[in-house]
Amino acid sequence: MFKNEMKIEFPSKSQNEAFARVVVAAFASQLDPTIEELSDVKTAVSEAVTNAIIHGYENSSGKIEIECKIEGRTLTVIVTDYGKGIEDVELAKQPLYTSRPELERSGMGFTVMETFMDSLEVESEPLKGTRVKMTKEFKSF
Amino acid sequence: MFKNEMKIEFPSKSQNEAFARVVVAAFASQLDPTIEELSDVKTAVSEAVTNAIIHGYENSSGKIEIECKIEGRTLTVIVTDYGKGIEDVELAKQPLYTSRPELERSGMGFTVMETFMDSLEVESEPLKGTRVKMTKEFKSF
Amino acid sequence: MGEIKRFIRDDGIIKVSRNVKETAKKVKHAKEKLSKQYGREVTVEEIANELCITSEDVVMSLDSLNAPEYLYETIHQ
Ligand SMILES: Nc1ncnc2c1ncn2[C@@H]1O[C@H](COP(=O)(O)OP(=O)(O)O)[C@@H](O)[C@H]1O
Ligand SMILES: Nc1ncnc2c1ncn2[C@@H]1O[C@H](COP(=O)(O)OP(=O)(O)O)[C@@H](O)[C@H]1O
Ligand SMILES: [Mg+2]
Ligand SMILES: [Mg+2]
Repeated sequence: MFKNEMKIEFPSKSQNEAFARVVVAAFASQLDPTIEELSDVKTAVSEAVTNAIIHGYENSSGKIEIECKIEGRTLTVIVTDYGKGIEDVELAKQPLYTSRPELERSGMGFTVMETFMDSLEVESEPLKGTRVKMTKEFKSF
Repeated sequence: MFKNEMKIEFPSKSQNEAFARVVVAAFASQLDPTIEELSDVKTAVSEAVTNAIIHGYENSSGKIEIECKIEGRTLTVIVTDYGKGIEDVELAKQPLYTSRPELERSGMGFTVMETFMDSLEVESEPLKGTRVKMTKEFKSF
Repeated sequence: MGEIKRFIRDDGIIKVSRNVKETAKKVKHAKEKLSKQYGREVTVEEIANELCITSEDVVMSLDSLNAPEYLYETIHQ
């Protein structure tokens, strides 16, 4: 079975969201994805990293980690921050729920991740941080 | 002063050489480089990572790390492996020197890194591993 | 959920390897055109602006034309 993995860390600066997206896309492209599949992964990573920056660290400085794994045709992406954490994960995952309506966020980040990936798991502890694990299986043509 | 940094690790698989090149290029693109500058950095990273894979780990499996830093308009790239190491670094850096002529390598890897980057430092210890540090200053237009 | 996807993206089942190579050709042409125009080397951002794509797309397309075992060539296990 085809296997590969990587782990990257970077500070929670807003310009690193675009960087994170390319890194995961470049890694996923080993699976010979379609534009559509790759765009799904980039969108999901973008939401997870943006959440770490604006909610996890509330725009202060902190470390974000992304682990990626390929096993067969399945990509796993784990985005971790050591920021403020989430009190109630089930509530946070509700479509349209946002704790910061003043930011004009849509409250759809987790919904987007769930839609564009095959699975989503969120683990979080207040003041410890948040770990978002997503998987996606790539079709072959 | 503009600052950013990142650190990535991946196993010493040959397909990760191309991946590493894209990651460093994507990071460096924050400096709004020219295509030529970017291509210089990619070539140097390619040589350092290839060395880690074929010499450091001799195609067995091991971990490769790349740290990148941007300070002002200077990019620093450090490629580390925990493989076999180099007995005599000065000798290894000589143009055309190669310990594995059977591989049809050119012996020009370190020379290429020195040429395409502004500085090169190699630290190595037999059986501990090798650390290659390169810097490059990007012009602005 | 289908609507969210359709709302956010507009591209279909095109292989990335092919698409990246097409971008790479456009990048190459833009680079030649702009460097003639400016009389100097051009930056990634200038090319991105010219082609109305992101700098990341420029970066990802860059070595797809020459490197034989490049990432975007089909890698089958
Ligand atoms: N990494 C995180 N750290 C802390 N809180 C988070 C994190 N990610 C999400 N949240 C919480 O979950 C809520 C919902 O997230 P999301 O669906 O992306 O919507 P939005 O980001 O638009 O608020 C956020 O408003 C925030 O309260
Ligand atoms: N990461 C490394 N680990 C162990 N040995 C290395 C490493 N990098 C370089 N070397 C040694 O230095 C020599 C010269 O490297 P280089 O200039 O890239 O030429 P080449 O790779 O073509 O042999 C190699 O042949 C090898 O003996
Ligand atoms: Mg969000
Ligand atoms: Mg070499």
